[in-house]
Amino acid sequence: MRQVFDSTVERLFADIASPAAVLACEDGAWPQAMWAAVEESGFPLALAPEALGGAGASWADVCGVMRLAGRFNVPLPLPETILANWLLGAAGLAPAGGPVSIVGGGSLRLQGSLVSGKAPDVPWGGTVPLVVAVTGGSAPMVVLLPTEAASQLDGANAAAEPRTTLLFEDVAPVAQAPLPAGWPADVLLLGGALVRAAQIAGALEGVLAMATGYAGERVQFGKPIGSFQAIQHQVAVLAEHAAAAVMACEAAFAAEDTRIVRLQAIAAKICASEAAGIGAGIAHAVHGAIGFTHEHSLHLSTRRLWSWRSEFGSASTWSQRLGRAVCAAGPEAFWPGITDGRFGTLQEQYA
Amino acid sequence: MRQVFDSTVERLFADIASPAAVLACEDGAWPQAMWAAVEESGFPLALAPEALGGAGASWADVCGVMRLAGRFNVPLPLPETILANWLLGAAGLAPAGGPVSIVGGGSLRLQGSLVSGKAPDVPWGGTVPLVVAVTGGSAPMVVLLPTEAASQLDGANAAAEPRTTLLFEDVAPVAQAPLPAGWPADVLLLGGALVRAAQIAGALEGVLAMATGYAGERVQFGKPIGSFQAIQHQVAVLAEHAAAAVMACEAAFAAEDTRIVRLQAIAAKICASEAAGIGAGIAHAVHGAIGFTHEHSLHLSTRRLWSWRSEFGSASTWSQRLGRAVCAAGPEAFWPGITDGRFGTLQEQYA
Amino acid sequence: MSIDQFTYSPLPPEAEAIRGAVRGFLAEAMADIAPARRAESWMGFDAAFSRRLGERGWIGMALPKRYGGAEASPFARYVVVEELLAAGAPVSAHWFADRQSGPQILHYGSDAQKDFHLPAICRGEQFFCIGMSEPNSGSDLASIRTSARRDGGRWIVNGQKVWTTNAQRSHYMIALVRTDPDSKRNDGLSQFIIDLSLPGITIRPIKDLTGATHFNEVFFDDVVLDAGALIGTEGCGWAQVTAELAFERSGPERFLSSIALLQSLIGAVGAEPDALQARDIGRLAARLATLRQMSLAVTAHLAAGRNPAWEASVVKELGTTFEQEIPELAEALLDVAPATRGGSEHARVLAYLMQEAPSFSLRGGTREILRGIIARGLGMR
Amino acid sequence: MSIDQFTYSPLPPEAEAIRGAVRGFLAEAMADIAPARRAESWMGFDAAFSRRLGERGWIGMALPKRYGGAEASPFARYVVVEELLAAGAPVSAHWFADRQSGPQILHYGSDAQKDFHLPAICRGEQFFCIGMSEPNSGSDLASIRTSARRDGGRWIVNGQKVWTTNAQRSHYMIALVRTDPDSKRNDGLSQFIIDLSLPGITIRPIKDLTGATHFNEVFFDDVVLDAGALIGTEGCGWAQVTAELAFERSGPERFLSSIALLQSLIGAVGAEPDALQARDIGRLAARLATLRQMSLAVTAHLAAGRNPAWEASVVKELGTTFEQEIPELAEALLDVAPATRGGSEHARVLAYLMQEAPSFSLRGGTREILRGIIARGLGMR
Repeated sequence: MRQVFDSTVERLFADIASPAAVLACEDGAWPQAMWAAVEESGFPLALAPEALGGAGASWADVCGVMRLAGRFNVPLPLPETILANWLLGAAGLAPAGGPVSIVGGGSLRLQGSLVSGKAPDVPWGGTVPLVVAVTGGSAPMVVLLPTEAASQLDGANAAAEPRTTLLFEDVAPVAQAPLPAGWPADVLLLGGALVRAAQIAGALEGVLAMATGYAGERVQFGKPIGSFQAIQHQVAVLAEHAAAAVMACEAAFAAEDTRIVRLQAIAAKICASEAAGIGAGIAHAVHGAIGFTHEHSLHLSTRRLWSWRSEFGSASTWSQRLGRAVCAAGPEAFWPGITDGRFGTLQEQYA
Repeated sequence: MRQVFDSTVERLFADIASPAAVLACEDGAWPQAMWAAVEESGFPLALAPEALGGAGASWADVCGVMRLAGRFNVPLPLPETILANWLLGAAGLAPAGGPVSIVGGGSLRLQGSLVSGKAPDVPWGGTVPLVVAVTGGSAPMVVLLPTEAASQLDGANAAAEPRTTLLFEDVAPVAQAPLPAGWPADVLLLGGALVRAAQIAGALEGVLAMATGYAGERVQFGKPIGSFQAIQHQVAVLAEHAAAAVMACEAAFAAEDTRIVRLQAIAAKICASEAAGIGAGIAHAVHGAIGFTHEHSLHLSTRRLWSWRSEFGSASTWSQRLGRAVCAAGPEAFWPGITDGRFGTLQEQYA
Repeated sequence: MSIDQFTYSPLPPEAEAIRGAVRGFLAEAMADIAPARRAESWMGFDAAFSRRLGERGWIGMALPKRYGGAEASPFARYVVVEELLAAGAPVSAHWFADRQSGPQILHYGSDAQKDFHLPAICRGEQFFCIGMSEPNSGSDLASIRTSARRDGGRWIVNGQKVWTTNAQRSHYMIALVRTDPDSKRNDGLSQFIIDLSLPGITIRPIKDLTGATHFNEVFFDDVVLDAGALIGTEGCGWAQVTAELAFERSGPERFLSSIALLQSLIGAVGAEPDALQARDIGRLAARLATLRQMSLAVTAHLAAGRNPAWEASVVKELGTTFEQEIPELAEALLDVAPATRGGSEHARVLAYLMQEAPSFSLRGGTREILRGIIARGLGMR
Repeated sequence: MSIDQFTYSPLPPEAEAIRGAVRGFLAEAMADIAPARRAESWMGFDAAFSRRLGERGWIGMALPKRYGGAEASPFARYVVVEELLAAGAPVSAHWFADRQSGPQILHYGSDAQKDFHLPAICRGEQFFCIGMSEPNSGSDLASIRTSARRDGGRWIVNGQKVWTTNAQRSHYMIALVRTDPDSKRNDGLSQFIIDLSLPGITIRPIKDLTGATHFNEVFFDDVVLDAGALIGTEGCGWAQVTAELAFERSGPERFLSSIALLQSLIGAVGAEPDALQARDIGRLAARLATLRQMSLAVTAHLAAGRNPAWEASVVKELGTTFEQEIPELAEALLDVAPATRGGSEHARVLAYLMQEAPSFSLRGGTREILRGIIARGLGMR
């Protein structure tokens, strides 16, 4: 399924997400036609169970979709929608029609049958009609919430992608179901980290291609700058980190069922986020002044790299969580933890 | 005085501290003749007051002495002795004859007229007859302690310089006096950090000279490796950090009186320690396999860099102390703190 | 070239004495300026603000009194400049005139040029830009092709400059152009003071990735200059330009570009940092204190009439690294994503400087150029 | 060359199945070995230990059964090797035979060579070293000058190798030498299996900066070799050497060299790390997990008969960076100075690996060489 998915979305994104089209979305307007094309492709329902009208695909199948969404800077909450519909399906709920976003953090709680609390920086939270969240407390629930019922604080990340803070006060969910037994309450944070890691990996493939291409064309001191050892070595480092991000994501998406392997997902966000900063810096250094202009499309990728690395937990945040688990497990458990893909108790391993 | 000092010690060290002589000390034997030459020079008493038989010099006068001690890998507790005699003098005590070391940390306490506690990793603590320490508690005292009265745990740093842990139990000091009013109890830790920073700066000058020289001689792929951009840029980075270490030390030693300006001393240890790791790594990368051999003298400097950066507080330790002071002072106080050379209250500024 | 050139060079008391007045002025004049605006550092443009500084005698301070200067030492200017930068004052309008054009006109200019330009510069009324880069000569200035051709007593300029900061808001450009069409590389270049209101000049702002317009393309189409527009000696433009590089590369603007973010980070972290936050903030404070001493050491060499070009390159390289590290560390120390709309003030300062930071190692000599200079100064080639 | 080549390549169950037995063996065999000794990683030499591994079938595992191998997959060997390295087992004696010489003899060797060497390698009784570098050809192997001259049916070898790991403790060297005296650069090189007990060979150990002797100088003075000492094709030595580079550059030994320090650091930090310790240790764990996946991806390409030399260079470059970072981070995370005498076990492991770390980016292709390969693979030149 992977290859079919990849070639389909690559054609789709190449068609609808040109640099000009991406740039046009930076004023915050919702690209309805672009979304309609994506919706028609069926990918928003990729991970929803077949029994509920989805494609029943696995995370491994959609790794390429996420990477390509990053590579083409697709200005849509497609990764969020795939993730939201996956969790709805896992909880036995029907997928939502249209774009759905996710709440990765904050403090939503269910009191009686109503949800209250703050959902900070929700991707396209001011545009999508619905968001999926997991409520806090001892019996976490998967809830589908209408955004029109929330007070909204407008915002945008460094790439001008909408990030809206939603304030819910006694809002009735459109649908709700208990979080599957054994799943952690931070499943949407972890899932968000996983898809952002893949988008970063895709964006890095893009900037690597741009840097390599530019270094071969741009002439300084009478020869292409790509023939200077200092430029070659910088591009090599960019390639190394892009490769690490790709590998970490591929491993994280590779679980055989539809669950997320926690260590791999965390490692993916850490490695990808670190690669994002290194890669964006090198890409700009190689491109020089031209890459710093609004006209050149390099910044469509680098501004996303600078944003995505911080979203759904930065490299530091996840590293600290992982580091605490590693230290708590102790030195003897370290290497077995690496080979087994887990630290600590089994319950913490999956999302 | 600075220039006279510098040229005198440079001749002295060039004479007594050849690479072979330095290497010969690595088995732990005390180089009595080498020390005798240093003692004859009078430098051990440089900072002791003239009234007490010292040279009455200032910290600024001995910056070059410390740097040169680092540059020549002098295998003697000369910086320690200068520092010890400085503190003895400041407390109104006569300087000690012969080599004296210092206790930068640990838990020494004075009960009645006897000292007990642990003095970890004292430089040449198993060789020198005396060490200077500041005891803990509400009335810190400068004490001169006989090492023969302590139990000794042998040790050595990465450069095989002796670092002996001394355990005192009810030992009577040879001399004692209250720490001057307003001086912090960690004055020997700070002073130790300051002299190690200068030694690091000196060692970095040495490895920079070696790396530059080697890059000009060694031929690979038909030309000197110094003509490769990747080598040039690495040596440039080494030079930048060596320059920063030199500058930070020069500023830290520049107080007009014999006191130590706290922010500058801390900054010197932080910048020098960071430069030590970067510089040692680059020097080895430039030298390749030959620099990794016991025969080549590069390691005399790099093994000291790897040791000295950790002694008397690592870059992390001092950075954390400084960072806590900066944050406690708040953002408005930050820039004035940089220009005034202090954060927090006046009492903390000097040692 | 030796790292021993970094000797301790404290600010003399008479320079230090100015600091209080500058801080007092800034506390009042900057009271209503938000951190996100201060983050623009020396790219912030405010002509009225520059005139206010001019009134106080803080532009062209080192110039002779007869031209409106204060004949102050470079250290006095240093104090003023570092206080302006630390506060995030909008100094861009007069920046290049104060730093480069004024001193250059004093050094190489004719009496007429001095009389005409210097007093207006000191008043904060004449703004300059520097025309160096061209489309095919970014770091490779020796490949400049914009030409000035003699035509009787006049010069006819044709060609194009690019990445010219502030051209659209400046009165004059000091441009490096080729006056000998047969010359190669560094030879045959000369400098001209070009009135940007002349016919034949087209200035086209270039939007940067944040949407701001600091850079410009400047086109010269048969622009006619008087003989008096040449500054210095015909054919010596390269030497004149390189002589000022130490001034351009060693100032506090080479390590204070991200200071607004560092300050806002300290505030966002709060009074009780964790071990990671304390370590990295303390490390940055130590490095800043040291960079400032290095910059002052170069200033002392300049004040003594030496040309510490090598030392200045060291300062800029380390300073740029410091400036570029700050957004990276700010990202690492708090779980705050950069924000271009909404979010906290800190998130917006973070977004602005994260996006601007790549330019720090492009302007004033790229990292590659500077490391090459440093290596050659050490005898490598 | 594309980063897309890093596809997920899990260990097959039959390879994973070996892990338990290896861990069980190591728990017993390594019980008394101190951390400071484990820190030697694949430089630790213990001939008896190697024979014990040979008895268990864990050397030359991928070789045919008729030569004493197990015809196991590269993945099975991977599991054994990574467990040995993670435990800090002293594998140096058989290391080069297992990794390079055995496979090369299988691939290029004559029947006689195979029959003679391979079973002894598998038993852990024949130790090999690799003769590549020469005094004037460190990274520049094409400038090799050690020569083998035909003399009737024999070869006469003269010259010198240097930096040859384990030569003083090995039975054979596979050496790259020049067989065509008129050839230049990469042409005219051939490989020989040289019995190190032959007359005319002098081996002189080189002490490294820690005082250990892993490297050697090896001198050849009219050493007479049988015709049967040539391995592979005369004049094709360069191609034979480069074909194995992917094996040499992608294994777990390229990122596990500092694992003993990372483990001892975790222990020294304790169960409740502060924010800085947690961040850096977590980051290292994430990177290690990812490097291992990258290394496995290269192993999958090798298992499929491809030559992933580019991908292997990426693994080695990132892996070396990781290995070299660990001593630096260990220094930063705890206020523990490295100790060569006294101090804690952790302080001694720290001292050992801090001093050894510079060699990680020298052996197996320097950083400069590898980055050049990576850049060229991306189409830059």
